[in-house]
Amino acid sequence: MARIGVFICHCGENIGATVDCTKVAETCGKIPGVVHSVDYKYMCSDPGQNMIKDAIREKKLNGVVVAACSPRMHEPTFRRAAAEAGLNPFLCEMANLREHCSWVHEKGDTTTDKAIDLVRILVEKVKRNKPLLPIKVPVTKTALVLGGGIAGIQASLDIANAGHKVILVEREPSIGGHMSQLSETFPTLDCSQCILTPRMVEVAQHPNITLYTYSELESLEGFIGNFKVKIRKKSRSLDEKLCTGCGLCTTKCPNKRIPNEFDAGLGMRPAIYVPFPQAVPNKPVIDKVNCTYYTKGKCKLCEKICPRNAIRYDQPDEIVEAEVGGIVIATGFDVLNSDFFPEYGYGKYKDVVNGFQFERLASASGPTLGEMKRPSDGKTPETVVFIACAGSRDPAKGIEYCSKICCMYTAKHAMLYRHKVHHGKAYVFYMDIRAGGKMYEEFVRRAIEEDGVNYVRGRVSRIYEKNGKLIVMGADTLLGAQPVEIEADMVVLATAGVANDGAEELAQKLHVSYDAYKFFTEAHPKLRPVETNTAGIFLAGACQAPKDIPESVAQASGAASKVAGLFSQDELTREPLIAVVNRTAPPQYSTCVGCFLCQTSCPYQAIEKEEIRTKDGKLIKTVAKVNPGLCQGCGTCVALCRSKSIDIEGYTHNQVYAEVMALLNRSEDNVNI
Amino acid sequence: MKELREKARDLLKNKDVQVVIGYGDGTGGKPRAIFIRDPKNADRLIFNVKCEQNLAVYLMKHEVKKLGRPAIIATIPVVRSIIQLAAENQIAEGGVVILAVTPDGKLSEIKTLKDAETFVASNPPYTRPEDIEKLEQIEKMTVEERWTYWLDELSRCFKCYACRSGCPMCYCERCTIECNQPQWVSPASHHLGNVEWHIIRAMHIAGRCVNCGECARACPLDIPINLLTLKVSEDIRKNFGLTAGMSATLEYALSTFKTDDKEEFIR
Amino acid sequence: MSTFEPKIVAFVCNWCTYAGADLTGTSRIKYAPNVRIIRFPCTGRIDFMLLLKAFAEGADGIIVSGCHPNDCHYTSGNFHARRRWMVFRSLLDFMGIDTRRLQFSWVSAAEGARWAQLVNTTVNNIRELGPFEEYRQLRGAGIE
Amino acid sequence: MKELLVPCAACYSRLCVTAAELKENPELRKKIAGVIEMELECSTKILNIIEFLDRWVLNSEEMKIRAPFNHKVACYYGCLLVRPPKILNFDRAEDPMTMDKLMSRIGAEPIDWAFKTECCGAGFSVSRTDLVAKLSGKILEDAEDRGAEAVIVACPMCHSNLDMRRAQINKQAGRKFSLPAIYITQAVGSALGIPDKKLGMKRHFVPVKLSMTKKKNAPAKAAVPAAQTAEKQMEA
Repeated sequence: MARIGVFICHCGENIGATVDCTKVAETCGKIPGVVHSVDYKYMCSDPGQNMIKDAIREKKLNGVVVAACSPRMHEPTFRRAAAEAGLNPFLCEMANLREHCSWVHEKGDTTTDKAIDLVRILVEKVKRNKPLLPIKVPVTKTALVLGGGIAGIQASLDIANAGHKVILVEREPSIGGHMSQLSETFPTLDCSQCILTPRMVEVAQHPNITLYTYSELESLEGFIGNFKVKIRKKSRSLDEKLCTGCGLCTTKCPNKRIPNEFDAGLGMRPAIYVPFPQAVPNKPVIDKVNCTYYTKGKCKLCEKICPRNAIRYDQPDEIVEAEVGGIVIATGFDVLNSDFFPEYGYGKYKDVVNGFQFERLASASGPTLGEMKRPSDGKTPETVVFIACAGSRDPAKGIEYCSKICCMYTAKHAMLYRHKVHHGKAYVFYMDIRAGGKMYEEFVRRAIEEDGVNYVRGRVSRIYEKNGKLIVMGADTLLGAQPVEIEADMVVLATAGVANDGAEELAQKLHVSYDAYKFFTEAHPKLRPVETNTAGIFLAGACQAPKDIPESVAQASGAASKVAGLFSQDELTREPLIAVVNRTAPPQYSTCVGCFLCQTSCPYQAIEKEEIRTKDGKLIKTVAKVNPGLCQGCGTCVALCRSKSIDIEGYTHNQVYAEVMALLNRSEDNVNI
Repeated sequence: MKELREKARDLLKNKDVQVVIGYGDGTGGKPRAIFIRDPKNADRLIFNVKCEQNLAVYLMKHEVKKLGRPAIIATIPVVRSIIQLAAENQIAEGGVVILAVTPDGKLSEIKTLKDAETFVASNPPYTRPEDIEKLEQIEKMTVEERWTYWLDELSRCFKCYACRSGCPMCYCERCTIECNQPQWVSPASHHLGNVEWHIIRAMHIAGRCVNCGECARACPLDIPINLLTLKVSEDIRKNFGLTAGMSATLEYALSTFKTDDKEEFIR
Repeated sequence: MSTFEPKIVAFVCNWCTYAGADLTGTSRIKYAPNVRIIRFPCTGRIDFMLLLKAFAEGADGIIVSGCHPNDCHYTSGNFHARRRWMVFRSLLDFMGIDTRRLQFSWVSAAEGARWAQLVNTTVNNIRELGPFEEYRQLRGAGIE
Repeated sequence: MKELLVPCAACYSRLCVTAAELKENPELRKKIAGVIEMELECSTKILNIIEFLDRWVLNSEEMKIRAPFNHKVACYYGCLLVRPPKILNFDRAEDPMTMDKLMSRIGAEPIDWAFKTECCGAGFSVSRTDLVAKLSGKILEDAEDRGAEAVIVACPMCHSNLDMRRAQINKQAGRKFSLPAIYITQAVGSALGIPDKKLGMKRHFVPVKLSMTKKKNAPAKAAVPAAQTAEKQMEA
């Protein structure tokens, strides 16, 4: 038996001035099931809330309708009040008399009548409300971080230091990512390795962090707080426990002429190798494609030389399974393959290099040990041309967006070059200089004014080799597009930053969305920048868009704090307004016939198959089941289900049907509502 | 026909199937569905042009399911119904032996869904020209004319639900019609109830109907209700390029989408 | 029929159009009082039977509105709804039901003015069309 | 008429652009149709000389390479054969390769050089011959410096500039460029065994001295019938 209380709020003049609240209260008092109906100046005020609480207690109300402002404003307030008076908060509903009535209509009977209708709708709804308990989902307090670049490292350390377990997965043999390749970093020009390697070591030694290098995510199941992951540990062809990282094997490997990925192809490495001296872990890996043993079936020199007998040619990949509660994606970015500006001759001319290659040339740990020597003949380049926007902001050839970091690193490159070759000439061709950021503009000015880098505003149309020089043909748009021709010894292309390869596959494994450029998309471009649309999965660093180091680190810490927040409770509570597949008495068990046409309608893959079996395990029928952890309560499946076997709490068939009926079904007044 | 009977006999003899669903002589020269369980009775099977009932409906009935693994005499629409039912997880791979008969009387035994798909692919969907004609005729009418036309037609409906029982796609254990909490459709067969029922039916069959026309044949009052489902199927084919009963892994038109689905009425 | 004031029922999603209507309020934009809003989590939740019921129970016109494509709070509820309405609307038209009484729209949380305008135009259109008697009177009709 | 062969790069570019314009602008199409008093379909496929040779000459059965054109050549496409890329999409705008491939097929050795698509100054070939000399000079310079024996052109305008204006070019460049400019059909024809005379090799301002060197290591007698068909094909 319904005992509904109706509370009409004047909201001062806001409602009272246009709606006859007293009349509304009187009329609604007559609605069957309403046992208490009053109006008051400010329902959200303490006295107002107390009115509600008292009425709930004294009149033993089992439903409350507060007719005031928008529920998007005060629903939480009044539901809390109801709860404090011992009424299940979900038995309290709001009628929107302010935004949807008094503020948008003139004073008068029709407006008051509308107000009455709006209350009536909610009264009929609340009669059919059920007490609901918030859903509690257990949380596995272990985080999975994908990608061991600076973003992944930062996120892992922050989460680990917050006292939670972290599993860090890195595709390459060592963590460190692109940052470990950089020479110096803008705008301070401090050495990248010097600030990064301590963090790498910290990760390796942190008791809360389990590190899987040379590994990739195999599969992901489950939902926020309760993910199940499989990780593929690719075979290093060596027993990591035995290996001490002495490096003897790498010195003895006969095949030493393999382009070194870490040096962006400028240096060479053996088939069994450690990517770089400060690698974490400092254990070699055999590159099976180039290893003589794997290709020709003989050699085994490394095995013979290894003092610990750690080499294992037949070592298989290993699949590690783990349960995690939250996931941070930090898989980083890549640079656009430049061979698609044939006119720049990248790949054709040795001395046309991309940003990463220049970083290696400038780096003390690089193939030239930091001395400025050009790849072709090792001579010191007297003139170097830097080309910004080599692919970025170029719909015709490259990509439409701005890669953001190039302006800064190009300025840095030019500066580094001038610092190393004092008499050398540096030219930068640019479209615009985008140096937004703390100390950034100042940095670029320094390059121009103190280090005498020549900035030419214009694009380069062609580069060609002519008796040992690279002829760079461009235009200076600030001098009326006057043609510029520069005889350079080396050209550096600031190639566009793009999504890492495999980003798409990963996104599909994780059920997170990605944009046209394969960058992962955040849940909201402004207000939820580190979350994805999939609850419990967060973003950090350049896998979401090109970012510089400070930004990546900031976002990583942001993602980490989201994870820490998620882990701060043993169970996470969610609004219980979710879909449910009905269960009925045997022999039916459920009116669901298991057609599973609803499955594809769910944006969250929340609809699963459930087998109903007899005690002795005989299958009776297979029906749909909504996973309460995944369901976000959109109700698309509810409207789709033919047999009405799915319903959604808070917007049940009974409730919405009653709302429609309450509103109309009064054939006596077809005229003048 | 001889071939058909032998096939049925063998299947039953070798215990490949426990029952053969087919056509037999009915009253007034009209064929009716028969269920052969004893090889001796295989000769009671017949097949002729009059045999157009969609037998797939029986695959969904508990009474038939009880009998064991069935073989079914299937015209093209029946094969498509079976494929659609498989797409809706109602028929398992190998759950039924299909004795498909093409319009030119060619018999072929289909054991797997893959083969069934190839069969329908090579025997494309067919809609009776008279239905198409009628459809276009109605589309040409003015809204008012259509309204009076359908009211007149549907006024004869007395909610016997023969259309539902005849349709292989209406296998829900509880039809919306039987929901009374809330009462979505009033059970009385007044105009409103009739209109609502037939809209619901068309919407629930949408994207799943193979246009076998059984609903209309089943209707004791000859209401051309198959036109409603035909119209919906046509819309879905035109708008989303989807046809039911062609693939056992078919995407269901109303639970999938394209971000660029074209419509011109949402403003 | 000079005094005829149409009854409009609006089925809207909570995240875009409901919030949009809130904005209309906070911006104090006036519109016709004939409309009654019923709130849904998402357009994907709106059952076509509800629209029929609304007509049967006396609605002269119906507004169905949610998030613009690609803006759905649940990423794709509105896309599913769009397909459903494409089929449903065409079926009604085929059965001779005047689909001008059924106004579908996308109104975002930022489009307060658009909401007011949508309601006003719909109210005017329906006022032109007059009360939806032909459907309403089906109730109880046809029983001999 | 389904296909139109346009041996001049400038005309080719213009025609393609016009066709594209008309295709997407029905208004304009109506207007033009009115002016020329005939219907416009714009369905005609426009072929440049390279596409034509590739499709009709070197892929046809009876076309046998009888005297490989074994010379180092600089394939000069000129500025108009590949521009505007959006409309023509005939080859990579900045580094086209079709002519290079075609040349290797007739036995030549295309060099890798930088002026493939630079402008020869054709636009000024009458008004500002000094500019023509300057621009064409750069082209010849790079070609010769990289060891090309001849520049192969696919545009009569480029041809005339690089050949006819050679004296002025040499004057301006202050050096004597000896490498001839050869129109692509001449090179192909020669490879197919058509005698130089027929190919007009003798009528250049810059004498074509290639033939002698070549005929040595080429088969003694050229198969005449094939040659004839070849001519037919090209006149077609």
